[in-house]
Amino acid sequence: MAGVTATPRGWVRRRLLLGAGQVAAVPVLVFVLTEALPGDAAVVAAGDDPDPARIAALRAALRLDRPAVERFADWAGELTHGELGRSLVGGRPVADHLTEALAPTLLLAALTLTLLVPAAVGLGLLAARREGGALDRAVSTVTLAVYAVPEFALGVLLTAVFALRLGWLPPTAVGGIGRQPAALVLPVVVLLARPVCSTARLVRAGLLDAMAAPYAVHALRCGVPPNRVRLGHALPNALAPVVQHLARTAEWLLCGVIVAEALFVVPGLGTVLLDAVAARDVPVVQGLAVLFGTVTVLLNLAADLAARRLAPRTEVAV
Amino acid sequence: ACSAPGGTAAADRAPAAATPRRGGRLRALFAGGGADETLDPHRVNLFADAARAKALHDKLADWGPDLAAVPRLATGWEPGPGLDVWTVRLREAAFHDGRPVTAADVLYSYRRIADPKRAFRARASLEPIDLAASRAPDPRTVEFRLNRPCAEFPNILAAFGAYIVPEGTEDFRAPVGSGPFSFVSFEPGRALLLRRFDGYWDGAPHVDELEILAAAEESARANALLAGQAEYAHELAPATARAHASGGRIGIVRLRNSAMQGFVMKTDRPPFDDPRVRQAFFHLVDRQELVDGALSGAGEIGNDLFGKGSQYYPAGLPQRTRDLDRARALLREAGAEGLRITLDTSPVAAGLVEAAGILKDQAARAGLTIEVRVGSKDTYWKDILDGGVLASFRSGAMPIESHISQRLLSTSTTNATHWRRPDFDDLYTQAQSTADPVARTALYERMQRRLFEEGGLLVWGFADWIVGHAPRLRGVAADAPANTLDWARFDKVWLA
Amino acid sequence: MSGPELAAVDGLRVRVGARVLVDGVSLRVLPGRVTALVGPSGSGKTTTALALLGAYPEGARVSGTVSLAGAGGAPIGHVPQHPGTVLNPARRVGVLLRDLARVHGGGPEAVRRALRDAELSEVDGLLRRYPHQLSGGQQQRLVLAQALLTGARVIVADEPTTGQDPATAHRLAALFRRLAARGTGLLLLSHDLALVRESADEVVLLADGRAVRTGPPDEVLCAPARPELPPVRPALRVRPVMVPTQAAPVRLDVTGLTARHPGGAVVLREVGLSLRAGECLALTGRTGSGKTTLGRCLAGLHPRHEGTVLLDGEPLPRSVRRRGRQRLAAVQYVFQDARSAFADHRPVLDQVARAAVRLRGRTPPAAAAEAAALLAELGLDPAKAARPPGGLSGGELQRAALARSLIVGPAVLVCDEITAGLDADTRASILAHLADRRDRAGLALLFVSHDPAAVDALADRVATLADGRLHPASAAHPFGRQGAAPPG
Amino acid sequence: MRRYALGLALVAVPLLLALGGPLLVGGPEPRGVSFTAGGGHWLGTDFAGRDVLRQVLLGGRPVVLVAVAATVLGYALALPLALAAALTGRSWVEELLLRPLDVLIAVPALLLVLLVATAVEPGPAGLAVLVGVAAVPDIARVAHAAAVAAASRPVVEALRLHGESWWRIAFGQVARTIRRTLAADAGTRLVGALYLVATAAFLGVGVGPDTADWAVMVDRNRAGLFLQPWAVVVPALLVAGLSTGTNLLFDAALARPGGRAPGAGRRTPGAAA
Ligand SMILES: Nc1ncnc2c1ncn2[C@@H]1O[C@H](COP(=O)(O)OP(=O)(O)OP(=O)(O)O)[C@@H](O)[C@H]1O
Ligand SMILES: Nc1ncnc2c1ncn2[C@@H]1O[C@H](COP(=O)(O)OP(=O)(O)OP(=O)(O)O)[C@@H](O)[C@H]1O
Ligand SMILES: [Mg+2]
Ligand SMILES: [Mg+2]
Repeated sequence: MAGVTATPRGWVRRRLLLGAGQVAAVPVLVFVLTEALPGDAAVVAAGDDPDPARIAALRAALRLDRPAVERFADWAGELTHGELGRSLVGGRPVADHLTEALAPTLLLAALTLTLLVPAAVGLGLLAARREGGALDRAVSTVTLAVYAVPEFALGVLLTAVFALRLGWLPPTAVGGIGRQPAALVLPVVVLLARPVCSTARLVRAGLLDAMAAPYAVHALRCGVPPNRVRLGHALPNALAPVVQHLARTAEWLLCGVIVAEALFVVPGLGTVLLDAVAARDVPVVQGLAVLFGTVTVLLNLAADLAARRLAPRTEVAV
Repeated sequence: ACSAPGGTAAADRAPAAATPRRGGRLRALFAGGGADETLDPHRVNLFADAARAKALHDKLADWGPDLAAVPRLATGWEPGPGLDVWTVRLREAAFHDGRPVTAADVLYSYRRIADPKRAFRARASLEPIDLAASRAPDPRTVEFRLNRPCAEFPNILAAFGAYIVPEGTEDFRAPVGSGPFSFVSFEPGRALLLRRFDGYWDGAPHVDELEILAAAEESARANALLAGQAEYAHELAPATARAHASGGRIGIVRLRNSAMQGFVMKTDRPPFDDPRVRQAFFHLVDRQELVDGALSGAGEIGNDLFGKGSQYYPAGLPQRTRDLDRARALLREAGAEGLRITLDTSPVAAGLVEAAGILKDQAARAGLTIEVRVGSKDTYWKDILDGGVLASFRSGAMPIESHISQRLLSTSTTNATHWRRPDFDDLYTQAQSTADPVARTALYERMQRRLFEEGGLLVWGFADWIVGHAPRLRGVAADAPANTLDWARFDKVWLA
Repeated sequence: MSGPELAAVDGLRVRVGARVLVDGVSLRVLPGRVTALVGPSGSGKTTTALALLGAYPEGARVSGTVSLAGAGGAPIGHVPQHPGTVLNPARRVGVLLRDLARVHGGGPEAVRRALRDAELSEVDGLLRRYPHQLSGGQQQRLVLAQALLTGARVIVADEPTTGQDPATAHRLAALFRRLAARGTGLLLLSHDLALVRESADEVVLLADGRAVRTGPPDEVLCAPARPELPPVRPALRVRPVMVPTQAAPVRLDVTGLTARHPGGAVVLREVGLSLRAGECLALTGRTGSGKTTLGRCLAGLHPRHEGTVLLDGEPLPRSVRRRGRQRLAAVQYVFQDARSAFADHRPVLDQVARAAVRLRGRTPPAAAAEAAALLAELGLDPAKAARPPGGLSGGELQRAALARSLIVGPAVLVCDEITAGLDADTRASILAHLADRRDRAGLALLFVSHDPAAVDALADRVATLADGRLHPASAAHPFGRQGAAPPG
Repeated sequence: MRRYALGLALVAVPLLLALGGPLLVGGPEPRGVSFTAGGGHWLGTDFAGRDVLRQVLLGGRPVVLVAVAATVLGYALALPLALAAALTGRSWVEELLLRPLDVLIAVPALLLVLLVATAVEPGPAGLAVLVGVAAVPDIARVAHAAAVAAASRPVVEALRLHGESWWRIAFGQVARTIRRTLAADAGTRLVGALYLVATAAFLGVGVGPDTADWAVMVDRNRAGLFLQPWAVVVPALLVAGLSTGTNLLFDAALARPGGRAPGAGRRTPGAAA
């Protein structure tokens, strides 16, 4: 046997095991990177008053005067007890930070993804109807042009029109989403804009290949209606890369929508991350690293499972 | 010298302040500090922290528009003959829970700030006080003993972060203070909700509720204000102010002289150890171009001295203008023609990087090559304290005395220009032991002339701090540089 | 019996560039009748049939008329020559079938009936498998089942029995008759004259794109007409079967070979065989019995196996990846589905020549010349081979695939159903070529085939795969036509 | 040729500007007030009071160079990796190649660039490398997902059996089969690289935040969008033209001749040919 795992269940088990290793590797990597950054929490906390004595006192107070390895070991030791430690800056438990920021992030991500998939697939289908046709070119050009507009520019534009000029929507979620759920509309649209375009491009590319494949032609000949062939026969074959892209998008939505969060005042995980890195708040950064590591591993596993299902032939690769 | 004049700022307000209306919730937007924010008033760092702290708490004194101390919880102060013992009388005030504010609270608060283990920012300001020896002869009197004479002792009472909290307070999750508003709820990084404190000694606020909201992004603050999601937005960009100044949708208040903008030259390192090179730089900059380009025109030009508009500022000195011939001649004399210099900068505050780019172009006209190095904004101040030779610099408003003591003495802890001159130190010590204000003013002028001639700080401008507010929000003070008493003061404004 | 025609082609002419693929062919499909389209490889059968389906080669210029008036707008059932490519790799067999059933208004019962008709019902767990988990013959029958499910009144079956053992082929012939009896019109394209005789009502003989003769099978197939369709010449048997080859060294020695498919299904159990230089072992067995799997094991394409395979006494690495050039060249395999073994975008000739460049160190021009010569020897015009695979007929591709393996000068060659889609002439010339290699160069052949004539002509020994084990075939019934072999 | 027209037209302006722009400008001029229109500046002034037209002329080259270099580099690293993983039969090799990338993926790209760039302070070339490397896990995943199906086709087995070299199998067959997907991904990634550079610049790493660079301009001038839109609109249009045009050219180059899916042909041939 050439080491090819036979059963999907065995494969999933092994991937989960590997995943645990990866989740462990992420904080190590992040710790090394944050340590490599100039300055530490004491220096940052001192800000524009960098009195050396004060920095030293801060360092002692934050127990930053110990070697990096020791600090990491302490943190890891706490983690094994399910403790994520406390923030260096405010002293609050890291878990509080994460749970607070997770809610808006999850909400945004879930909304965006539920709209993203149908929109991207729909646009991709539309463009792939006739390659090089007027519709294809129109869809391609428009999506590409939208894709080239950075989030903040789009955000500023949409806010100016729909919130400030027309007054239909609140421009920000300042004070919390709970007060004004409509404030989610603009950030979701901004978050959607670019992934929709890139995903639709991938859908289109895969569909064009799949629709040209003999099995699609055969299905058409067997009298399967064209739309059904597109959706039921060609699409699954086009989806493997799309699913990977979606997983990456989901991950981006969960871990790093910094611009949209800032623009619309939705303090989610991206903001917490950026703040924590800026403040060299290592425990918070580490807590996020664990969270992101877990999210990534699970999402990637899901995507790989889906991709395997969509390209089942791979299991017999020589 | 006893109680400084000025009184409460209400007197200085515009006539529109005539008929305040009671009630309503005021939502104020600040650039927040994220999920790590705490309500510990001694830990203040950001403007948002300061705004929250001053709504909940009081200091013994605060700064007036000219950065002179104005009594707050203190009714007045009396120096001893050697200027090293000061007696401070407290006014009759109460905390939100009804307890009176006493001398014990004051001593507790100051000792907490000065605790070396905590490394609070205000600790350096309280350093002249010998807190172990200070005492409270009666509940309404505090007798401060100082380590050395200090004519500007009231500045200490107004220091950034020197708030008075009830004795024994350690938990600030639901803080109790003596400020105009009392605590209701707090979500770090998002919102702080406060209620009017009817027992406030300076008169209860007009608004029922105050909510301090956080929005880090400037455009978000502007948008929220424009759309009526807030009534007050702190720190708007000059471009935003210009775009909306005339629309009538929002009111724009420019707080002049709020931030000094400049460059620091290390006076002990080549090429800037040669005063002629420093002077050449003083002469080669076009200050208006810097104000226009880096501050979008929202500010005024500087004259290489800190604290324009504040007490002791030598307004009589001639305004420097660009003189390229003079600069070139000075460089030639110093043998520094065609020099290559690295300029450190960082996007740590608005305009810094832009100013660096402009200085680069301006220096090129004098034959100098400047290389701009953009550093990490998180550690910038520490990096330039001892590193490099030339760096962008900015500072919020503070009394000139504080500026000198913190940055320009041999013993100063944040002396970014490395300006260490024993004779200069002597002048400062002399000023601190001079009780006569006129003589002291003269001493300050001598120090500043010296800096004007050969100091290491090139002050090219003073940025306006731009505050936006809803048209129905009235009574926002216009002549209050950031961090002074009337800045971000919400007990005297009202919703029409 | 014959009503109004269901479909008709009239004066069809298909040209690509200067080449005329089909030249004035007319035929009609009548209800209740099986029309067979026969002719040598490359004579235009597939092109004609595809025209009926509305598909033409790329860049073709077409004239003539195709009328489907009688089909009533229903789809035409199609069993293409290369079934592997028309099965969606991402969908399970069950889904593929149920989907069609739903479109055409049938339920699970219809699926079951179609499977039974297409001789597929015995394969266990079939509905949950993916197409690539089926053998070549099973794929072909699956496509046939799809065609049945459409309820089409016209079915075009292009070489529907190439992958089937004689017993199954026989039952399929019966199926075609049954279908015809229900009023369906069939167009059958085949080289299998036995099948044609068994099932066709009318035969159209094509040669070089022209219909040279039309009529009932007995007339058309027996009349001596050009081109002839002679039976395999006995002259091919260069040596008497009994000549002992004991003297020749053992090339390939397989012991205890057990092969599995993912999921653990054991296909081969403890198979052992040995092949001497200059020896040909024919391998037969019911469709799905594991012949291809065995061939792929030897070729290193199915590493999921245990047991030892010795080449000249040395163990052969299980995976093709770990075989050096020499060993790759020594053991070659000719794919059952020639179409999918060629890259779409490159000329077939280049792909054949490339094998010689890689495995025999020839310079590209020398390899190209050699490839052209070899193809010509196998009866394939090198000019045709200069096209990408899409431009070749099924039989032409099969020969190109054989050439691609022969050009590297293998010591052991596994041929997987290489004669199935060929007319008798071509088949004869290929067999002659292989026999020649066997005798002159000592080529050891493992000849997987359902074709008794070919086996007769070439093999020294015959073995049958059944139940995952290798049985020496009885001389009398090597193919188990009477159903002696267990179902596959 | 006609199908290339739109793409070419869109790509021509930004490319010509990027190539020729720097030749058309003189030395730096004194600055005006930021975000003003008119006053001798055709496109007004930018956030630092500079002439926008001049910045536009100067700003194309770095965009094109850095973004293209980063994308090309990302692909040069990721594609062999993805193909190797797809082509290896051993699942542990596949895991060995791909799983470490998941660790990188878990660190958001911007953060990665931020962290590394702050630690090592790269120049423009270094930044291109960094942005390219940051994109590797993403590209590798998409390419791998597309490649596994292509790599398990019988034709790949046949190529192996006939001793074809790994490179030819990987690039000549597998990559070629999935070229559309790769092109679709690469085309959009270009834009991503571009704005990652810009965002990094704004956060103080890589190129200076006042560099003449279209992407940086879009980012830095947004504060003045309502005072002086050209400083944002013109570079944004150029970037959009560049990316849209490139992608449309890809599309046109990969389009099947005739531009129709096979099988969609006419059912009944006309009488004439
Ligand atoms: N990837 C796979 N997974 C599971 N089962 C498979 C797979 N491939 C083939 N099989 C099964 O293994 C058996 C042997 O298949 P193989 O292709 O070797 O048959 P064969 O003898 O060559 O048949 P044919 O004459 O139809 O070509 C068949 O029953 C087939 O369904
Ligand atoms: N696109 C094309 N361009 C040029 N010639 C082609 C093209 N497609 C097929 N041909 C040629 O047309 C001829 C007829 O091909 P066709 O597939 O119809 O043959 P066939 O009768 O089905 O043969 P087989 O029995 O081998 O399947 C072949 O010689 C083939 O090489
Ligand atoms: Mg054919
Ligand atoms: Mg087989």
